Amino acid sequence: MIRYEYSENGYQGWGAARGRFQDEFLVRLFRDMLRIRLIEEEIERRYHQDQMKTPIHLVIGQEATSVGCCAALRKTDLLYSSHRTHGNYLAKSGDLKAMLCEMHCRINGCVGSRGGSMHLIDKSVGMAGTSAIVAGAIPIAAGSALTAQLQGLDRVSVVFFGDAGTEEGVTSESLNFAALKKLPVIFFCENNFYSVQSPLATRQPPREIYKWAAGYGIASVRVDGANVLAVYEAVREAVKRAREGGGATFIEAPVYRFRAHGGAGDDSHTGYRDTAELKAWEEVCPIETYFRFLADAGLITIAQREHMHAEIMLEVIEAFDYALASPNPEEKDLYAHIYSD
Amino acid sequence: MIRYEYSENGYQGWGAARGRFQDEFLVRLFRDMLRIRLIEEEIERRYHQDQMKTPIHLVIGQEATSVGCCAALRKTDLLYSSHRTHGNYLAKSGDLKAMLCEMHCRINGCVGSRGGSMHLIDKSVGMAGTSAIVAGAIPIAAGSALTAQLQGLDRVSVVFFGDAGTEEGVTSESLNFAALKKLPVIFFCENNFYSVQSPLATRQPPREIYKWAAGYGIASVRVDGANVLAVYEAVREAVKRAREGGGATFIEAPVYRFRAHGGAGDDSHTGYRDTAELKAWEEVCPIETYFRFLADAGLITIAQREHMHAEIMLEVIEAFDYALASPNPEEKDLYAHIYSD
Amino acid sequence: MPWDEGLVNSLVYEAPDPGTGRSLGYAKAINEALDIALAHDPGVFVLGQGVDDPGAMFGTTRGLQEKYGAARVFDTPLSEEGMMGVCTGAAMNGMRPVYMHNRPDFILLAFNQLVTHASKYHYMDNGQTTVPMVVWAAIGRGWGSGAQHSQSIQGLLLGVPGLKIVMPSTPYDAKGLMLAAIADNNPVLIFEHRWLMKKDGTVPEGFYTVPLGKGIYRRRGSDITIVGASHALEVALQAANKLAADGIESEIIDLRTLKPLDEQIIAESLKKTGKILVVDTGWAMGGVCAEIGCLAAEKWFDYLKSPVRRVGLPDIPTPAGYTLEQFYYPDAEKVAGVIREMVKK
Amino acid sequence: MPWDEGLVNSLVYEAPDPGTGRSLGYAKAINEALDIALAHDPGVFVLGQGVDDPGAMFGTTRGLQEKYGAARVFDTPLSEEGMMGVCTGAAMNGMRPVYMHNRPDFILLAFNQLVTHASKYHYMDNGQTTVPMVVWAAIGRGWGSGAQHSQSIQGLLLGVPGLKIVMPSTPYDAKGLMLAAIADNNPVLIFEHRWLMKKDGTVPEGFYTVPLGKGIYRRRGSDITIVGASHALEVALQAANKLAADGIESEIIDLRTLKPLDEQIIAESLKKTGKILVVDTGWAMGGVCAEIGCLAAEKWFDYLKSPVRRVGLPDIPTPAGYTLEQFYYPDAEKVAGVIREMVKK
Ligand SMILES: Cc1ncc(C[n+]2csc(CCOP(=O)(O)OP(=O)(O)O)c2C)c(N)n1
Ligand SMILES: Cc1ncc(C[n+]2csc(CCOP(=O)(O)OP(=O)(O)O)c2C)c(N)n1
Ligand SMILES: [Mg+2]
Ligand SMILES: [Mg+2]
Repeated sequence: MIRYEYSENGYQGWGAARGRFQDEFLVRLFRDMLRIRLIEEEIERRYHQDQMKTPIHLVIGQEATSVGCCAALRKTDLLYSSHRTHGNYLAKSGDLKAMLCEMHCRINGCVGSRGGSMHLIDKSVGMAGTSAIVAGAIPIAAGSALTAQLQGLDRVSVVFFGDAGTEEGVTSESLNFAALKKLPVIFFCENNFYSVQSPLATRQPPREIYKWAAGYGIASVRVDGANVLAVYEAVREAVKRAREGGGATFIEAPVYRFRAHGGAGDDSHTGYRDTAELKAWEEVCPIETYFRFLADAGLITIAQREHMHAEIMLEVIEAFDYALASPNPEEKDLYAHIYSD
Repeated sequence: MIRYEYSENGYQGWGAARGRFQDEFLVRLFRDMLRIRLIEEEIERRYHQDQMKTPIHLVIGQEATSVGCCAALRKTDLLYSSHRTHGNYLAKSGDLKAMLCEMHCRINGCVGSRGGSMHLIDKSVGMAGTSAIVAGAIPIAAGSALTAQLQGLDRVSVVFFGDAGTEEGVTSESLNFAALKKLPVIFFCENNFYSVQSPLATRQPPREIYKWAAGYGIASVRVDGANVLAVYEAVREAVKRAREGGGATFIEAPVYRFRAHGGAGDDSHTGYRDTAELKAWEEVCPIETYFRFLADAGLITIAQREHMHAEIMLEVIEAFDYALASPNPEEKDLYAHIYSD
Repeated sequence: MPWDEGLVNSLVYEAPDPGTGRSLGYAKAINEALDIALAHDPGVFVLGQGVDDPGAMFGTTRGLQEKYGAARVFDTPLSEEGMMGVCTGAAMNGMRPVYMHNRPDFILLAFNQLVTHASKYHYMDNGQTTVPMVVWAAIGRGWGSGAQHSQSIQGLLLGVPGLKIVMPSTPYDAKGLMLAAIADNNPVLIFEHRWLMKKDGTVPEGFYTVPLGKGIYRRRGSDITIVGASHALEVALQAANKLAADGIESEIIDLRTLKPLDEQIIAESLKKTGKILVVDTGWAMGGVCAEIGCLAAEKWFDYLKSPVRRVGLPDIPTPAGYTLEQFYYPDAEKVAGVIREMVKK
Repeated sequence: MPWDEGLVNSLVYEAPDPGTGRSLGYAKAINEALDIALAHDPGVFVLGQGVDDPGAMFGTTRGLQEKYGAARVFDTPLSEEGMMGVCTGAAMNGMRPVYMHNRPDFILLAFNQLVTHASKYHYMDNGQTTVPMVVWAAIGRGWGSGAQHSQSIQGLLLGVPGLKIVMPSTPYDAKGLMLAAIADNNPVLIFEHRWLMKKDGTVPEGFYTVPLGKGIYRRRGSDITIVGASHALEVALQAANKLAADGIESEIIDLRTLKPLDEQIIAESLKKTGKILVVDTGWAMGGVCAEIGCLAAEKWFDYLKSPVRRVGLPDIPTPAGYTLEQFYYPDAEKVAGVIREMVKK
């Protein structure tokens, strides 16, 4: 039984996009999504080797949200994230080697092996903070936005979270405060219909999340999370609103994760969701649908894609090699940064 | 400057009420409101004597909500309350002597001098629990409603809270859960526009509270909190819905407290609200407007009111005398009920 | 997903639960307790994130929804504070909720309802209300749990009046303490440890309880008294068994319940050994170790022959990485070292 | 509204802050600290329920909004967890929020942000982030505060790595510690006590700080060491002054900061007296008393001549009624009794 359906139109009607955007930009979005996919597939492939002693929450199937969003941000804009960090980190130009070192518990990991995959942070590119606690980063992003407002910066803060994140009381508190102060913040909800293995219907009454958010008196939209251009456009508008003093925006993007909540591989066989549901969503894979769109528009060929693929894999393998060759922490490293001076 | 205005029509259009309700019932509502007012005025009068060593949060001006609501409830229905308990307790038929003993810190207080005025509880009449923490009783009432549902009882649980209660995340969580499970619970929000001395506008964006609550997918209405019949009707409908399995209702009732947030007397002179605002609301005093309505309908005379007044004052003075003559706790009393066997 | 599994399996439990009879896994023992309680008392219900999913909360809730229905065994929204309040309200009205959490860290979201409401109503309304509820959580460790998924919070709650705190360490206790906790008329916290979840032990069939507030000797000896609970005790036992080869005989007390505390058993042992080491899965500072260490110096000062010692976590957030974890968590070697020092004195 | 006022005024402070110079009220001293910090550093902002209302948080925030504007001094929605997160996010980005609470009880709503976020980011991201924020609250007592409006929660937080905890007891310290806390690059909790709010004392004008982590002798003596902070110290001082008439000379250490703790000053005094009494405004069990009591038995066992003692609150929720409160809270008489017993031993 398919419980949650894709209800959008893919790239139908997006033909005009080619004129609106530069070709390079359109191709870059594809490459960015493909890169995330390939990195995650490689992580997945190697995960059973137990060299990466860290939980993983793959975004395979959800690449368009991170890429579409970050394409609309400046490097100085700040991105906050949840447990599902990989896509956010990579799309915000986080360093791949530092990420893989972190996942391999190496001292030169992006947070020195203190955080693991749920804490991929790289402040130099605006990947500003994550939380392993559902909704934990949401008020923090509001505080980040308050800072920009108090300091008169035109910086935007964005926070990613899942559908379950909307059930935590602190999310309501954050929406209320953001609306009250007209904060330059974007609440980006990736609604993948599940929290671990719990379907939305066991956690929320029938209602549309973005409409609920609108009840706080902020702009709130739903956008096709499988369509990188739609995401880009929605975020661009929200960013414009934020920079112009128009306040917060809530974005709900229906997406689907192709893998288990955590770890490698799919777990649909355990029965909490129907494999047919997964299959249906794989049909609207954000990478493949976009590839077809680009190919139809004559912007990319299969050969070009293959070349791109090889190029990325080279980078990925090198990064893995680098991580595996990197040193482990020593005992003294445990004692650094307990307090800040 | 009048920041918050009364925007309802009083008893205009309620002429037909006389046919719908029994005369006695209509007069009893008046007497119940008057009784609360007189009790509170006596508390206020005596407060400076410092015999009542307990915070007080008077409901003077807000009597119609408690009385109208409780008139629509059965004794077995459960009422949960906040710091502002007096009206709830009295309207739910809580014992006056036990209340005054509690406020005088006597051992025969309704909770044995452990709770003071913020914890007026009398389970024998369904005054089931309070919290001194804003919104603290809201999820508890949801749990109470869940119990009725699990036990197949047609009991309704009601929880009172203020406008600020809607800002706490747990309120959102409770609304979500109540909607999800279709719980027989009524969320009764007395919106008096202030939290202590903070106006609504510094705490919430411009939006209507009951519309926000509707975003959770439950029935949500606004009702004139100065009109006891309107409150009664709204609660009656909500009770019906709850008993019939139709789930939760949110009721927003705009009201105005004629006194300071806590303690005796008004504090408008400190400047957080305009005395003109208070004056304007005193014009639509729930007791006086209803008295005029009843008098116009020929259901009560000034002489009858005076008699009623005297009767109540007799009860009140006796109850105060009783409280003052009651014994204080002893040291051993401190040690009872630390754990339940 | 290896998530902890590897480490769990690599632990060797050298001291299985004593007694003969049926051997059962730890999680299954809890599952049995819940099953019995649900069958026994219609007021019992079980809730928590994923209690009805294929993972079934480490297997502790497996099959319960099928057997008792979705009204009595149900998944929850991600709303810890709200659900803690719902449990409180249900308990105040005669139900016996068992609220399950994957990690104690998530209970921190619900401290207002737990600390300021559930634990206080009974006292606050002069005994009119009782709040019989169980809040269960499994302490996380390893595989990158890190600072936000590994916290042992029993120390934070120890001082809160009205609460009871239980930390089992064997399948036998896990079942018997769960049944005792459900039967208790007060809010009872049960902190499990992930690394015990695969332990096997003797578990009687049917209903039995292990009384709250009573410790038990896990090892007899006269050189030193070691006091603790849950996985910390497992480590201490390993250390003690090692040292037995050197002729050091440790007496080990499994407290089972941290609050109320079985002072009598500690006093009895300390009188004999004159030395006390307190171990805990939480931070050594300000928590369980501190309380029991202070108690020894306060009530049994005359028994003490050498300084009180504690082995818990250092005053540092938990690092996520594997190597750093090895430096962070005290192991049997470390505990053995402390015992050696103490016995020498 | 008498709410506490009567009791506050009835307290006689026999030991005013030493030193000469301007005398100032406690709340006004805090007000000055905030004023100086706001003037000094544009990153500082002050928020909390009612900081801009006529009550002005006991007067501590009076006039600040007028002076620094509504952007930097502002009232908040009733959303403690959310606002704690907002403060954390602002602090992570270079601001220095000062988040004021009427009562510590309300901080329990925000434990997830405080304990699992604010205190951990600096460590968790390897020092990339600092979280310089101050969370201030005044402990309630009396006039029916009761179980939900009187909690001293320092004991619950003592074990949490990454936090600092400050409890001033004089106007001088209230100002100097506030300025030090704001200047500190870590999350710092300041727990005040309502009954100190009307105390007067010597307070220098302008900017100065009292260093975090350093205790101070409030009284010198050689019979016993009394350790504590805030209002508990006030009570201990009264007891000590009473006993001086009988020739009992107590040494009293005001810790000022509970975390990090000034172990040196305790050790120094204990070496001399051999006896230690720990006092706290919170529950005696599992909190500040337990930690320091345990520390004494662990690190300074050889100095100890008699059992460690603690005077805090009993393991009972706070009753609201006046008479019950008299039995609940330890007074100078009670503390004097304990000192007498200890000195006799
Ligand atoms: C407060 C809290 N409760 C429970 C968890 C355990 N948990 C981790 S991820 C997760 C699922 C969250 O679902 P959602 O927010 O929809 O994000 P998704 O994983 O689907 O991307 C849960 C329940 C947690 N991390 N924090
Ligand atoms: C969580 C929490 N924060 C702050 C307070 C302090 N406080 C007590 S009553 C009150 C006002 C609440 O306003 P509202 O909910 O509108 O109720 P009203 O007093 O207006 O009836 C506040 C802030 C509290 N009791 N609990
Ligand atoms: Mg999800
Ligand atoms: Mg209000």
